[in-house]
Amino acid sequence: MYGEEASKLAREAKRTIDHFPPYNDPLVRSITREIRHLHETCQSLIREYNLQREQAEEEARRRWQEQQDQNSQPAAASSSSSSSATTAHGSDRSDPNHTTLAMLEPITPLSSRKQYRSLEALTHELVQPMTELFWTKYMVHDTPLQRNKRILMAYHFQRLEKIKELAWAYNSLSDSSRRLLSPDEIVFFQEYERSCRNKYTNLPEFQELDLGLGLMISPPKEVFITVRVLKDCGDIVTESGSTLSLKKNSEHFVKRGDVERLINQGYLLHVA
Amino acid sequence: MEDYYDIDSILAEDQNIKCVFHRSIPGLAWLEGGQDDVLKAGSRIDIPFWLARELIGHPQGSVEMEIETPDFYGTKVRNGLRAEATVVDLPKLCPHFFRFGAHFLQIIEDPKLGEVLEKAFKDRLQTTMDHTQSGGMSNTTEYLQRLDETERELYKAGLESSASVHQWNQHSFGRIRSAGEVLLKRKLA
Amino acid sequence: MALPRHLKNGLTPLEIEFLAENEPIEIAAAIDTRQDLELIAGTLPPLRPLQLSQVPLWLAISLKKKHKCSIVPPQWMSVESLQKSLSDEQEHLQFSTLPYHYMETAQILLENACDDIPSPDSVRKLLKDLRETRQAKARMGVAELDASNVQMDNIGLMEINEIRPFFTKAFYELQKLKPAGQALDTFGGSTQDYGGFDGTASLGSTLPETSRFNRSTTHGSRGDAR
Amino acid sequence: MSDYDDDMLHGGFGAQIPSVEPEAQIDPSQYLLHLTQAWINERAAPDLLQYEEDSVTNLLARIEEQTATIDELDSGTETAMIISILYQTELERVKFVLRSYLRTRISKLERYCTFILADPSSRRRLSRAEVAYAENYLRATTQHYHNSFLSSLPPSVQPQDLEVFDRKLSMVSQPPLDEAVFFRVVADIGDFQISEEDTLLLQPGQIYILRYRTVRVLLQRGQIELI
Repeated sequence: MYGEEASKLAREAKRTIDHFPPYNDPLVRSITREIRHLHETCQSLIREYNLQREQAEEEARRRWQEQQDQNSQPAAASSSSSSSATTAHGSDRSDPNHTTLAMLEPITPLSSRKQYRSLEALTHELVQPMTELFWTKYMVHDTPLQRNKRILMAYHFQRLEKIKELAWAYNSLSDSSRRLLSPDEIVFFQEYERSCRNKYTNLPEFQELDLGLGLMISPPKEVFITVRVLKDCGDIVTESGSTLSLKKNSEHFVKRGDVERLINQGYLLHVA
Repeated sequence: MEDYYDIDSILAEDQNIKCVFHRSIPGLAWLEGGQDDVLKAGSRIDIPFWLARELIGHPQGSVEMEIETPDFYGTKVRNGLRAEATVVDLPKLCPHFFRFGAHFLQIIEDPKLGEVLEKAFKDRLQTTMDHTQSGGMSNTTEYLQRLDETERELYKAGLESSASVHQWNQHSFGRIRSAGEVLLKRKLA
Repeated sequence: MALPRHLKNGLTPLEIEFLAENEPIEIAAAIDTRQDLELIAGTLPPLRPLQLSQVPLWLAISLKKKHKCSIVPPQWMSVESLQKSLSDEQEHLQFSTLPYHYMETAQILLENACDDIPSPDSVRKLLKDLRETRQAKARMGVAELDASNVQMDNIGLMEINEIRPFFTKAFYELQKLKPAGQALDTFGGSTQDYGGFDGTASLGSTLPETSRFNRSTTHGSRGDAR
Repeated sequence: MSDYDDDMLHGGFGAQIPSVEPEAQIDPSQYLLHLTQAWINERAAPDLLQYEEDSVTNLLARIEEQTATIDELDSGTETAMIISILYQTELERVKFVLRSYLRTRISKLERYCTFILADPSSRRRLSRAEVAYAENYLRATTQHYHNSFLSSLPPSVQPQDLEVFDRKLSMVSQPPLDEAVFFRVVADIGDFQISEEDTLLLQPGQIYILRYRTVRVLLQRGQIELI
């Protein structure tokens, strides 16, 4: 059955909704391969159907002509029949890059409404069964194609959500996160930081706000807090312009805004 | 209302159902795992719901077919749900029992089924809600095993919010945490 | 994403506490500011020693931590008042009238200004009982949950937050189980068009109208309950 | 400081900060109250609400003024020190509301980006900086899907804005307006039609859970607050 690989990917996405697994390149590739195969099949089904239908329409016209010849005025009908044949393929609307269904312009009205309907009925009788078969076979291949694409989109969408969360939480990708991303995702991360996040958070009017403050958009409690240094940070310059020397294991009573990012990154521990 | 990127919706459609085509179709025997070319008229075949839905609903006309209501929405299950919805083990019947039901109801006309599903869902809500507030109680896990995917998501959401209020009540907030801690916490939840 | 996932289910308890801290409370200052306090939220008159002033809760707590004020607990937090609320709560089906931010305010005061609260242990106990009674009521609301409406007057914000994700998700799923006839239009009635199909894979639109096949669109049998 | 575009500069509000006196007609406290409620509404609503340009602009200006005031405060005495801490505490609180408000909007903007840009009434609710953000974001994601796998598929399968299958499932996500919201009535609304059969008598102080689509109009008129 088609679509099985895609189901596998969907289940993986569901299973890993709360963590960040590495990009599943082999599965993505095998699903895209299946899409190409299904598309090929659909294209050949269309070609086959167009051919069959042209033949059926030709056949219908031939039978109808015979019927006309046997009836009263054979000469009057023949000229209009040839003019309808030339417009039958509607080539002006077909796209040269793709195989398309033959387009049928309305058949030129004939003098007698009764005669016209009988040609249409004849055509319908011959074309209808093959159309039913065609659509069934076509949908059996096009549906998994569309579904495969949907699952690929949903899979990549879910990953983008997580990548964006990283981009707002950290200023750069750590090596461990980098290993989980595909090369295209790394490009996206950088592009997102540069042309979306930073452009917005660096707007001059937002300067005071520190919009890109990592995950720390929790409400402020105290302006001054006590922190313990877990990893040496060297000297930092505070908002007010003074220098603070953050040596490992030292404790400081500092302004929350000055150290929030360092806490977020695990350099400092918020003690009280 | 359905979202293109909704993984749960995608997975709920991945349920096989039984179909019968009214005409033989050359070239599709593989649908029933057959070696021949022609899928014979009248064969009862298993196909995924996501495919059946497009075949039966196709506006340009495709081969006539019939879709069977799956056993897990059959009389026995309906009666069970009507009698005591909370004891029915849904994942054993169909992992996405309710979500699939919502999809299935879009292609068949069966108002009774709609009623049964809606009522069962409501009947079970209260019990599920109660369990979110008593996380860790002994009878909890047994009940949770009987939840379908939608109910599981509900339970998870309810548990998370009630746990966060509980945590707040215990004064365990107020300290800034590192991003690593936050991510780690979420994994454990 | 710009907002971490844990912030997507409504407000967090800390955010609700933050909102409660905007509520006014009475304090007796132990400081003479000698000047107006020109806050962004508005100007407060000078604080004078032993004079009662109305200030936002956050400001009261900040002063309290520096021993620069004592806090006058609100009337509803007295033992008598809470006892009455509790008996109301137990007698009636509706939520009793407590302030919207009662849980948060009480917790902040008990934590930071315990010495200003008469018999804090009784207050704590009463609050706990109240909370449990009300919690049970809030959960009962689920039974009434339908695709129309549920009324929950006097429920506190923290209490809402506790049940919100479950309620809203359940409400949404219930709608999906409604028969198609009751399905709702997509976006205020105006259907948006984003281009639709193109190319051959989507040959629905490249085909002539179905009338060409002179065939109605009803086909396939609609399954019935068995 | 050098990597913003012209469009972002003009899209901002900094240039448009009105030079009105602080006391001019609008009570300054209203802006903070108003934006705080707007922030809660934004967090609770499934769709993106109107950008509160006046409140944001005014509060940004107030933040700047207050920062200057704090710098000038003489912190020699204990009392002065305490006043300074109170001012700084409030300043952090105001910044928090603004920050969370803006980021909540960005997060929804990203989620329904294509729809919001294409739907005129949604697009009108954005600030100019948000429009620029959305356009850049759409470009980045479209490129990403293309590079990751769509480029290896036949051209007719590549588009990212189609409706698929016969049931018109759109690749363009729309805000789920049928989600339920909790809200509090703040005006005397009277009888309000919630469905073909039902009306509700909506009075100040009541709290309800209802379908967002039904009450959206009340939110726009400021007659209810989401919670």
